[in-house]
Amino acid sequence: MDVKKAKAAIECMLFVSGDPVSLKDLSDVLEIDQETLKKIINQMIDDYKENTRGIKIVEINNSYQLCSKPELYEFVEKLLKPKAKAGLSQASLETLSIIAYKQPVTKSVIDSVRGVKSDACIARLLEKDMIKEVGRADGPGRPILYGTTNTFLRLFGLKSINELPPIKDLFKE
Amino acid sequence: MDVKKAKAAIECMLFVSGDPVSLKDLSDVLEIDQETLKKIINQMIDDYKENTRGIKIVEINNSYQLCSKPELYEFVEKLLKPKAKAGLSQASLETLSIIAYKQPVTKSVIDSVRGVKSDACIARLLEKDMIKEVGRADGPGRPILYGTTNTFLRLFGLKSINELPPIKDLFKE
Amino acid sequence: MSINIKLEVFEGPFELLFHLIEKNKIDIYDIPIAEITEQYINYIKMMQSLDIDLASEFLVMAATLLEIKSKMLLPKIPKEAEKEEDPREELVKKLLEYKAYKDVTEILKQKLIENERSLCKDSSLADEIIDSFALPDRLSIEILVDKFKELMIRKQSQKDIEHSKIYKDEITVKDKIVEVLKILSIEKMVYFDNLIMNCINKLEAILTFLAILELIKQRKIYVEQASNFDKIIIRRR
Repeated sequence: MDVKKAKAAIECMLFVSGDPVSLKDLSDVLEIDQETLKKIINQMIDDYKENTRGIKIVEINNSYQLCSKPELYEFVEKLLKPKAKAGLSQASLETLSIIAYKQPVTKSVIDSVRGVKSDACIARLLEKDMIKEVGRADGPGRPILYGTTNTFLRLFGLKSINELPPIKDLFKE
Repeated sequence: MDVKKAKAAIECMLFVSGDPVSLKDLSDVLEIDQETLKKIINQMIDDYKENTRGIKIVEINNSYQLCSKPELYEFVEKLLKPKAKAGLSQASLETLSIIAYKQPVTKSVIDSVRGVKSDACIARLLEKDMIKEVGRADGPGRPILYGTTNTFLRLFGLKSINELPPIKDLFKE
Repeated sequence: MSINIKLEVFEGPFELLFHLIEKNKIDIYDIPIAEITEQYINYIKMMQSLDIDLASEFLVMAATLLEIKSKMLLPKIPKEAEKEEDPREELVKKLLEYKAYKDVTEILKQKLIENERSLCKDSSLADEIIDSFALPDRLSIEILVDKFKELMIRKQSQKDIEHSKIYKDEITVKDKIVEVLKILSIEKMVYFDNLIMNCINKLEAILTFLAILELIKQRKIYVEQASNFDKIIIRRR
């Protein structure tokens, strides 16, 4: 398959899927090795930068997703009045940071770092699909462990959890 | 606004909307008269014909919608077929499971359990003859009640709805 | 006379402490605990006098601060002085950890503002295409049942969280005062241990303790202890 057709097929698949599509799935469908494919997608990411384009490709956890360009948000807002804003309170954002850095993490650990109960924040973050249950901890009651989602990565513009801004190492000081 | 930016904004709005957007709405948002706008969109329709593109703009009744290119459908099919192993999309399976266990049930109950609108899923399940209308609930608006069909029983290998596996042990753990 | 009160609302005790530390330009590694404790308790009193609902965590922190203060007032036993442990250490560590997360939260917030204006499509188009494929002759009932269980669990955990929220709002020191007085209206005396043992968690135990202190202050009860380490007895006055 030539590069042009591959690009068209990728755009088509990402458009239909809506959700992120993994590099592996794209590679399987197109029968192009992952390395070559990655180069093609990176070219596409550049192509989308052209100022006649209103969408872009976002990389999340080795998957790709089509998203609208943030600088055109004003038009979308005028047309659809979407509930785009995450609408998270300072408390929810703090809770989210702790989960992002400490994941997988239990509610009681989050509570102890914040010094207050985080139940309501956790409920809100679950509802917003920013976090999810990722398992159960050992120990009494087998408490739920929380981790962040791909939605979290996308909304914060992170390719993976490794791209989180560095946090002060508390135990080195 | 220059034509380039208008094109980007149009692509962006059509992408986020998903549904057809009327020429009038686009014209209102962009503050470009409908005639000029129509010319720009026709240019875009040409731009999309380029063979690196996987999507196109379709005109329906003076409205515009982004669609995937039909000649690339084979890739979409290859991508989604493995996900169709369960026979139905995750969303439809969710909807169907609620109808199976809670029948007769209204759309609003289904929506509240799933946390999202289920109109499209219900329509497709009706079309596939997996569910049917079984009556009307009392109360305001007399909403439609849904239940499963004989086709449902046959496809899931059940003699009757009483053979659905019990789920009451769910809250024991 | 009109009084203008500009009162900041703090999410939790750490936030309030940080506010005090910053306001007083205090070195976090050398907190003048007596001063901070006083300011902290004054703030809580002000909140209470304004009838603002105070999360019980604020009271827990007040107790912690008082404990640290009393430890620092105690003369050091020479033997222990060698490996001198600063009673403030634990608190400082927690404050620093909280601060670190607060700092990255600001950075993340900026990232969110930049990126949340980028929207994606839902998967309804893919769902539609998947549903358009011909149905196989046989569908798996297990998958259907699992889906339903998943939904029910999701719903249940949402409910659990709602319940615990209500529970948190429910107990206050006032409730505990009423409870202790009620017990003493039936019984002549009650052991302190029993009151504490009946608490279902640490928070409730602390609230019970604070309730007892308040009742002593109000001269409604008195406590006695025959000798060191004996059971503490609480009686009606």
